[in-house]
Amino acid sequence: MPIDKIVPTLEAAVAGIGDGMTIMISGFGFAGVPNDLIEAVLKLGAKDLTVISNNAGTGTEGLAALMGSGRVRRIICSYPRSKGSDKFDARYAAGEIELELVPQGTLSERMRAAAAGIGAFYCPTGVGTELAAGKEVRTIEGRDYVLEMPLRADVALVQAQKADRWGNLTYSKSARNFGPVMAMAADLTIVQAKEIVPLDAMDPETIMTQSIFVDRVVHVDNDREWDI
Amino acid sequence: MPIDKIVPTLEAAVAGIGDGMTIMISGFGFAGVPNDLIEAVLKLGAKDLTVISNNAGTGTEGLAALMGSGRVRRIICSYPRSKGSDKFDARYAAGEIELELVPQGTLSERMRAAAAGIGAFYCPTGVGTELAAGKEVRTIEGRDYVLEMPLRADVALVQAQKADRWGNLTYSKSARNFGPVMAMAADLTIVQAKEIVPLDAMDPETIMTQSIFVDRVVHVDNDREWDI
Amino acid sequence: MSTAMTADSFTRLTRRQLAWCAAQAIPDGSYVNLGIGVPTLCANVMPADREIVLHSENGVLGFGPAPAAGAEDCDLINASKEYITMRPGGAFFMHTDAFVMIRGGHIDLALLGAFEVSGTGDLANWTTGDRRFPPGVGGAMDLAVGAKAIWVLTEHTTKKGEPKIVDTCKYPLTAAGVVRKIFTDLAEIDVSPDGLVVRAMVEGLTQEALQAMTQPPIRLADDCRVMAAPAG
Amino acid sequence: MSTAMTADSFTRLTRRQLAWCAAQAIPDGSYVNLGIGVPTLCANVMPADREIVLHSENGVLGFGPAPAAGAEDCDLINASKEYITMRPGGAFFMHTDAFVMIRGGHIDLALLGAFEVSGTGDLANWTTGDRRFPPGVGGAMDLAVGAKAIWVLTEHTTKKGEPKIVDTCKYPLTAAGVVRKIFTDLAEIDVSPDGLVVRAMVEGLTQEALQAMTQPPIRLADDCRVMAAPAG
Repeated sequence: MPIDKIVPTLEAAVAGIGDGMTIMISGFGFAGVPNDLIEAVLKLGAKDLTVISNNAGTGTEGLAALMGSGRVRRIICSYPRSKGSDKFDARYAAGEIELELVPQGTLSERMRAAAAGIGAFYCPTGVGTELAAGKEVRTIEGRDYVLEMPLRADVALVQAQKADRWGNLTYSKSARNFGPVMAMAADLTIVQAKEIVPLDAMDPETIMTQSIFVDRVVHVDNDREWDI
Repeated sequence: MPIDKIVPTLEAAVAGIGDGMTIMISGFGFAGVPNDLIEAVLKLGAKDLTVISNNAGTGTEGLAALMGSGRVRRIICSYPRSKGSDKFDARYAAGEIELELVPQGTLSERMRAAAAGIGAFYCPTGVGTELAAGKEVRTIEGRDYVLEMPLRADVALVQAQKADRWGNLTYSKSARNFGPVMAMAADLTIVQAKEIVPLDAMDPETIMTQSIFVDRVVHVDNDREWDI
Repeated sequence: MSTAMTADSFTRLTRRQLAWCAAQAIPDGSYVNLGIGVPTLCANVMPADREIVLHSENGVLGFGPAPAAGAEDCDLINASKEYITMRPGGAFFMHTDAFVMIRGGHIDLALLGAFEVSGTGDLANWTTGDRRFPPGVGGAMDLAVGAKAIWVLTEHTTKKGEPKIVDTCKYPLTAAGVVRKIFTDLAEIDVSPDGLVVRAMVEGLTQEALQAMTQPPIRLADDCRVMAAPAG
Repeated sequence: MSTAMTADSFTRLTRRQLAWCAAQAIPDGSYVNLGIGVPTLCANVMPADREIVLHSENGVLGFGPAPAAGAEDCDLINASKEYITMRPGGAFFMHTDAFVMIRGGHIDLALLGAFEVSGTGDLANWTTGDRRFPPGVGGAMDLAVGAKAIWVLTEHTTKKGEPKIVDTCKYPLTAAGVVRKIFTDLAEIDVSPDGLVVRAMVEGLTQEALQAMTQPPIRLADDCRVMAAPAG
């Protein structure tokens, strides 16, 4: 039977996302954020979520709407506060969202460790700072490192440029950012792609996320202007 | 001044490779082996080398010639013996080459750790086997891992398909194999490329080794039949 | 069942037939790594009505059978260094990423060769311990700990006729307790918590004869089938 | 040199001029990361006669200046989430690989903003410790430990006129002892093992006046230059 990971609707794409889950959300700033999938998760009503994303959203829609919804218990990110991150800022100030701040490179490396079956790794970033407080420190060849643990998720929501029915993906410019590593680090990887292409349309040399990492693909190509 | 990493000759490409150095050599089986660069290293006469490569060469030329030359003190690899690996086999049987056998995934992950500034990592591969003998074992969330150290090199010899003057690279099919990770893990990365293309010829979306990892590029496009 | 067995009362499968039997057992839609040796032959005998995505640790996903003579591409090989072809949907990537797939638990099934397999699924397939010859581990240990399931494809006995399915591996282990199923040129055997269960045997082979070539106790599944494959 | 200094005896550089001064000091052929804030402005004022490859932690190498109005691409931004353009030779890659470049020591130079810098090169640029506002670290700590050299680009004093170059950082550190050079809107200062050495100052500024705005002792280089940049 042909492998077909393409689902017809956003609703079908996010089916099964439930209370208490950990969700990775791709994007850096406004580039590469799967806004339609986030909105579908909001409609689904799942709550008590842990979100792993580099930022915490700006404006009133997409990631910001999720942050403001009261459904996110905790966010793991590197840079939550930006101009316009009012939704998150308010919840944070009110003590309604727990924040785990992780250096950006450590954040992506922890995801990769989860994806690659690495049990833990020694990382030079943050040694001696507040962000490494309480972490095991080890000196290796004269340099200090902190022990960092893998970061996995139940679900990854990823925005891509092109996808085929196996789930092979390409991205657009700096919208690639966290997409590939999140796709690898989650149990269930859900993709919104601007274009669906035939299985033989992608050059095997230039696929950036291989089909093995992708579970569901939904086609989203609207001209909607998001307030993000 | 324009950045120009292209050197005119194989001799110029390998200049400076000296006695006692550790050299990574790309390739898996006969695919992606930088035979011309290896030959240039042989002509250069550097000795007491440590070679890091997945295999130990077959036939009489390329990697096999290097193994048979008496200039290699030690090889770090996953699969030295194949049909036709007589040059290595003889040196090994005579006790003239030291072998560090590393599982293939651990080999490439150790290179990546060196490239990525990771101090060490806990790896599930090989736990309880002879290849993990003497290594630190740690139980993380109920699973055992062995501590693996980064693997770097003084020099990487890499075979690529296309290169530009900045050193951006693409590869051909399964000849990519260890090329990208070795290019990242060595202090001096030397590339033999089948095609040299203008700086604006490569699609920025599909460059597989970014110029930051490459030091020298030499154009090698001969029809030579190697005995490998 | 106490009739004397003669050497020619059954016929061993060829390597290609053994590969065929294993290939037909792979679930539709799986991502499957083919290890060095007999496993790589599976790519040539995959069931036509299923879409199974083949993985090779040298950075290839979605490959197909061997090319026609004359159509070989030196840059396109599998883990056994044999020429392959690509199917639509396939992809190339670097070695490190191939092992992210393996070690990270993304591969549904790995088919591996073996020197020995124990009745509890221990696998020995990287060295005989003979110090005159260099050992080679390749990706075997990574696959053994990383793939969601491990099947072994091997001749049932050594060239000397000794069992390769043993009580305790005498060769150094690749990994302990990882093998779930064994395909040999004589039988298909599940490694279950209750011991070895024969799911299929070649025509004319008896349990007694198979047991004589197998160290740990075996029992036949209630629905034990005849193991057969197209000639070739 | 004891003449009274008046507030208008010198003119602070604009942010763009500060970026320009730093950009002119970057060695030809360098791979340079531009951090959030003033550093990202450098891309617009790079010296035309040098080939310098700019890196952004969101997966971009070899970018150029901001696009012309109307030519912005939502998928093409820098670490400050500002629109950029690409130069020939540029490349895109995933975040993890951007930090392989950073943490692995492949970046020659990182230009970073700062809340505070100490006389020994300690850097504080990720949190003021005010618990009402969420802190943001971004890639600052990775760059601080990974880049081969760190330069800081910052206003010389806070909005309240207090020194940002201090004896001891009162804000939580990003990393200790990593800053090699400081470009401010008043001066270019080397962080040397012997203390802070002023390499250049804006026209009309005196050592005394600069010292009054700088906590650790400063001394002028023998060849201390006038720090100037094109208007704008």
